[in-house]
Amino acid sequence: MQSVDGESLRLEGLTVAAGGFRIANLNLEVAAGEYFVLLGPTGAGKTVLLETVAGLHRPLGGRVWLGGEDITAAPPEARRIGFVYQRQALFPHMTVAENVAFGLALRQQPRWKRALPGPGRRARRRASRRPEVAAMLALLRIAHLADRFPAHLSGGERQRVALARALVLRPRLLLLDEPLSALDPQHREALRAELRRLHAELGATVVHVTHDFEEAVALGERVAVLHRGRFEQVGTPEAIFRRPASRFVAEFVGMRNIFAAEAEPGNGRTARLRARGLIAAAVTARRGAVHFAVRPEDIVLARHPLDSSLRNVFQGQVAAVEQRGALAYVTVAVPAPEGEPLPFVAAVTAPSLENLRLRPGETVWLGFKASAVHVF
Amino acid sequence: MQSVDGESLRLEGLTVAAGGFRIANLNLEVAAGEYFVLLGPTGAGKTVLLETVAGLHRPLGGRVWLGGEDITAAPPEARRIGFVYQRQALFPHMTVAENVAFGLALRQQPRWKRALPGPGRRARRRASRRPEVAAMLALLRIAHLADRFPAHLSGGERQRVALARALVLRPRLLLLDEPLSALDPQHREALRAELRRLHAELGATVVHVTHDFEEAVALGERVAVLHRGRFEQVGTPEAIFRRPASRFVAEFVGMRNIFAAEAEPGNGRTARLRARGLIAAAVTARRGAVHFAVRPEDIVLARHPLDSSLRNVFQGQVAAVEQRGALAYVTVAVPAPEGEPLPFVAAVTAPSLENLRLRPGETVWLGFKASAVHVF
Amino acid sequence: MMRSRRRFLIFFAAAGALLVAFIAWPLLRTLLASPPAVLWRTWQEGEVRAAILLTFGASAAATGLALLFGIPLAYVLARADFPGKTLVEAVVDIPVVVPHSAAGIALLMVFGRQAFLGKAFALAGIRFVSAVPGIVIAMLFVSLAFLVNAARDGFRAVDVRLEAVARTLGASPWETFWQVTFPLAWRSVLSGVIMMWARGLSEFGAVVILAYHPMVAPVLIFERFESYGLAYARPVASLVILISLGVFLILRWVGRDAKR
Amino acid sequence: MMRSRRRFLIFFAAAGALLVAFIAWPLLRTLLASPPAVLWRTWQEGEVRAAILLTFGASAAATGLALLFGIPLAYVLARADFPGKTLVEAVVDIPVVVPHSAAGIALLMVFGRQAFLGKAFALAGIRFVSAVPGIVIAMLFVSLAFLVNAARDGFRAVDVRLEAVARTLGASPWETFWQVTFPLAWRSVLSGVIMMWARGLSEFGAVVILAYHPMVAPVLIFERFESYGLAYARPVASLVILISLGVFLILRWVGRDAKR
Repeated sequence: MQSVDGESLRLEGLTVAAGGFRIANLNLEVAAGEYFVLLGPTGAGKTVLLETVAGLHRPLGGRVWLGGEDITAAPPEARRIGFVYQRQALFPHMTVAENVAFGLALRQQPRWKRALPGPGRRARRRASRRPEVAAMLALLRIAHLADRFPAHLSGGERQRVALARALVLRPRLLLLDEPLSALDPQHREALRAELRRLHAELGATVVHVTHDFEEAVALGERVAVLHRGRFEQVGTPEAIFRRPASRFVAEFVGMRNIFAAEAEPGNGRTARLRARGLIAAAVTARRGAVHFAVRPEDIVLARHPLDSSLRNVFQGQVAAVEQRGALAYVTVAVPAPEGEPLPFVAAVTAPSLENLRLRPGETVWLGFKASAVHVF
Repeated sequence: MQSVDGESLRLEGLTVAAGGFRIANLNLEVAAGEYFVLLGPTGAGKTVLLETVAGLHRPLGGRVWLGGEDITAAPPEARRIGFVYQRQALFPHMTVAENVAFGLALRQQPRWKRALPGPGRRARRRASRRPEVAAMLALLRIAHLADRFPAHLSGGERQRVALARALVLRPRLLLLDEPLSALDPQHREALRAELRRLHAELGATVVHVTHDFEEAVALGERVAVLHRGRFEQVGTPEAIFRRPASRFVAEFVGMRNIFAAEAEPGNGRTARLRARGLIAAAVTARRGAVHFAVRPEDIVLARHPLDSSLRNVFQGQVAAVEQRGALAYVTVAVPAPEGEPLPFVAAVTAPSLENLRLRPGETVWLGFKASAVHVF
Repeated sequence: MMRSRRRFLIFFAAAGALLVAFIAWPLLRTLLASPPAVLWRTWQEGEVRAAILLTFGASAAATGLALLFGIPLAYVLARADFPGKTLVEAVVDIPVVVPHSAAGIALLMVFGRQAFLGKAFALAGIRFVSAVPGIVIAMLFVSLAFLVNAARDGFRAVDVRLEAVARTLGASPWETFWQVTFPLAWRSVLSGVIMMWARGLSEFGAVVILAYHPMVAPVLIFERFESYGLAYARPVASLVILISLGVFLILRWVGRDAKR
Repeated sequence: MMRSRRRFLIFFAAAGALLVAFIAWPLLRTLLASPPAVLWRTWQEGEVRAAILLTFGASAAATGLALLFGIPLAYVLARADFPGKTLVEAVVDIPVVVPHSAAGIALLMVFGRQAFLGKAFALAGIRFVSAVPGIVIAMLFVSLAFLVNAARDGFRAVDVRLEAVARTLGASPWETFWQVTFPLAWRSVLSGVIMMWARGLSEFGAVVILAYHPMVAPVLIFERFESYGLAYARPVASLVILISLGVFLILRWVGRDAKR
């Protein structure tokens, strides 16, 4: 299989208004060959942004650069940008192979012929037997579906066809608009693995839009969090997961233990965070009114006082235990000197839950490292 | 708040065909006050089953018993069974309070008046000011939405209204058809907690249909897995999660390490499972050709040989690491004497992944208890 | 939208504009040919006013009959599956394609003085030929499909699950229909009512065969055109077109809300 | 379905059955009144055959014109948003509510011998009054909305995202239209074509004003009825209804597939 030669993408002060969404003055750089994930809640304007990059909306302002070329005014058919929608974007009147051959067939015909209905179909049939099509179908493991019509495919198979159709033209950039959201969990996982493999094998530049943080972590080399038409944070998934830049990002990525506190100087690089009189140690230079957060899986639970390598150790009562598949979330109410107890949520695996025999009302110790406390 | 007095449900040889689904000869007992979850993939006929219990389809055969009364032939309006659909089942031409008051208003009017459009509306308005309605709105924390129309509510708020509308009539049985599936993750979690609380406070009998195993574990006292119109397994979520009765159930609940093996007698209650020459110990009486499975979170990983309390300890190479939110899934290829290596997937938390510094190609030890091996 | 697409749409729009002009021009020309004073004088003529009021009344009567029998039919077509349903739907639509004068002949075969139903109704004192009931059934025959189809689509658009939920909340089928289904579909029904009424107003071919007299407005226009020529028919045509446009505007306004 | 609901539906169905009988009975009665031999003899009459073929031809010509200009209009209405769009959609629908004889008068005001367009076309040798072109434009005027609306709905049902994807795969707007949009909407277009053609066949009021001669079939039925009475008009009516039903069956068959 030939590689795809992904090119870099740069958005400069992009301003778009379409379909009720407004994106103002957006800047972004995606490196050639990078897998970039755009993360945001439904209604953040992610689709409009992708469609603008593909040339389907005219921006009100700003420029779009692809591999050093200004493509702001180019029509979509001249951009060589692949696009995969969330669903229902296969041509229902063509077989799988003809769908994949659609772009190739267009390129082969003289211009005057391409504008008529009849010859287009014949050219598509001819193109559907070309080796690139077969190779692309094989690469996406859908060779056995070549002669089926989209109506008879599962959601996962359809997305593979949509990917093949875009990739066979060796796009300079591949845009994926929630490609996994409409699939059921089994297919989603398989196609996610497929996307990772394809990106590694082909070296395409990918911009993938999703509202699912897990997807972003699993796929993205870098992630941008889009909220109300602007980027709240851009960075590696790890950085966003560990050090969210705002309360919105923290909640969106599933942080649970978010508390308001007063940050006071501690010893060395640490600060003392005072939340309702309870004092926690954290590594931060921030002072004054802050929020702090601890990921549930960074909190250790024990039936006996924990050893001293953890800087933050508290005693509390188990308030609730919630099983969620492989993990259990244990809520521990830690009494605070001033006001209501602080509810900390800790994630433990099923075996630990069994060993610790945690039940509501029991007293436990919980601890977390100062470096696991995120202040924002 | 008055309690709801849930009654028991019994299905006896129920056979239904509707909407392209066929359910044949189904038997089921749900105890009074139980929270029962029906789990199955999309297209398993779950909705048709619920609609038949509610009286909306006529069964071809079998009987439906509610609290000792045979209701097979009763029309739906005489059953006092509450029904909450996945979405879009609020009356769009009524306010939230009027929706909730719909059933109460009907009960108040003489029969001849109920069949006319005008008086119905007036009775609904009057009923919407009754204390039961206010109490139910308060119980579901939607009192502030009383005068809004459904079009202006979020998905989670709509489901709360639908629940209130069903519960205010104090149903003998509450049927929930994928009530959380159409919600985004934040609302889903909140409403799940709400359902648990309502069930505990009101004591209703609930049959809740879902395709999401996590939901089943979080809510169900008992779970039935429906596949191709019949129950594959009925039991506690724990039992289904730990001891799936079939390969379908195992895959559906997310088991990953499923291998074919030959079971031979071991010492005591254990068996020796031989998979491509590799031998694992398990607690089972089964012999001959079997499958066995180990949950990823029951597998322990280490950089050094593990201590001897684990019966199954193997050495292998890390083949892949996949981050998925709070957990990382590490695939370890364990060389087998006969044939290809066996790929075991282990789940570890993010901090452990960091501590173990696992990267593809490195050698690790993995271990699991004989009691964690599930044979079927 | 990129430039290439805009150019494409403008090319298409130019072709379409010709068609729009083809419809709008004759109507405007006719309206403008008769100044308000002439229209007012025409309206003052007893014959004209009687014809217009008769047209309105007969069409309203036809619509009323269609409401009574057509709403149940529409609901059954929207909700029930039964053998022959396709046939019934087809029968409702047939009058659209039957030439209007042939439809008049067909009605005459059944409701004429010598025909079975005609004689039966005559016993009750109802005559169809050259009488108002004939106008009403001619209008009913040609315009029924508009009401039934609009109501059927309106009922179909109401989620069956809303009816199911209403049942579980204690409503009988009849109560469910009046408290849930009809209130949600009534704008479609209303839009069908106005459409049917307007279509009834405009009918000429079937009416002229069954009942030349008493004259409805379209027959009056034809009569004046045939007897005295264009100049004499034009003010009546202008007046009738003006009224049709008024009805039409109401129709659009109602239909628009129905789509929301 | 539970019993209470079944009873409810049966009650409704009974009301609806009356309406269905009201339409079906006159049509069947007319068809059965003329045995095949009579129909065949009627077809043999030169005047009848000429009228029927003229009706078919003129309606086909009107449909052809509508295709040429109406398809672009339908696509623009389905896809573009522009100021005045509501007005354009309204103009297309107006002829449905304008009384047919008034529509004939309106067309005469523009295409008549003394009118501006009438004179302009006369220079090119095209006459409208009492000539085939007049029949064609009368049919076009009253039946255009059927084709434009069906095509517009067909285009609207094609997901815009399919067009967007085709663009990203290298297709120009024109290529996208012919290779994606039109192939997906063509059944709706075809259904509109047949509907419009059938509606054109059935037109009487507008045609009779613009061109009594040469006679189309609906005018011939009227002429014979007025001049010689029911018995003489009936065989022609039977024949025309039979042909209409044939056209109608084709229409249903095509339309049914379009819904899939």
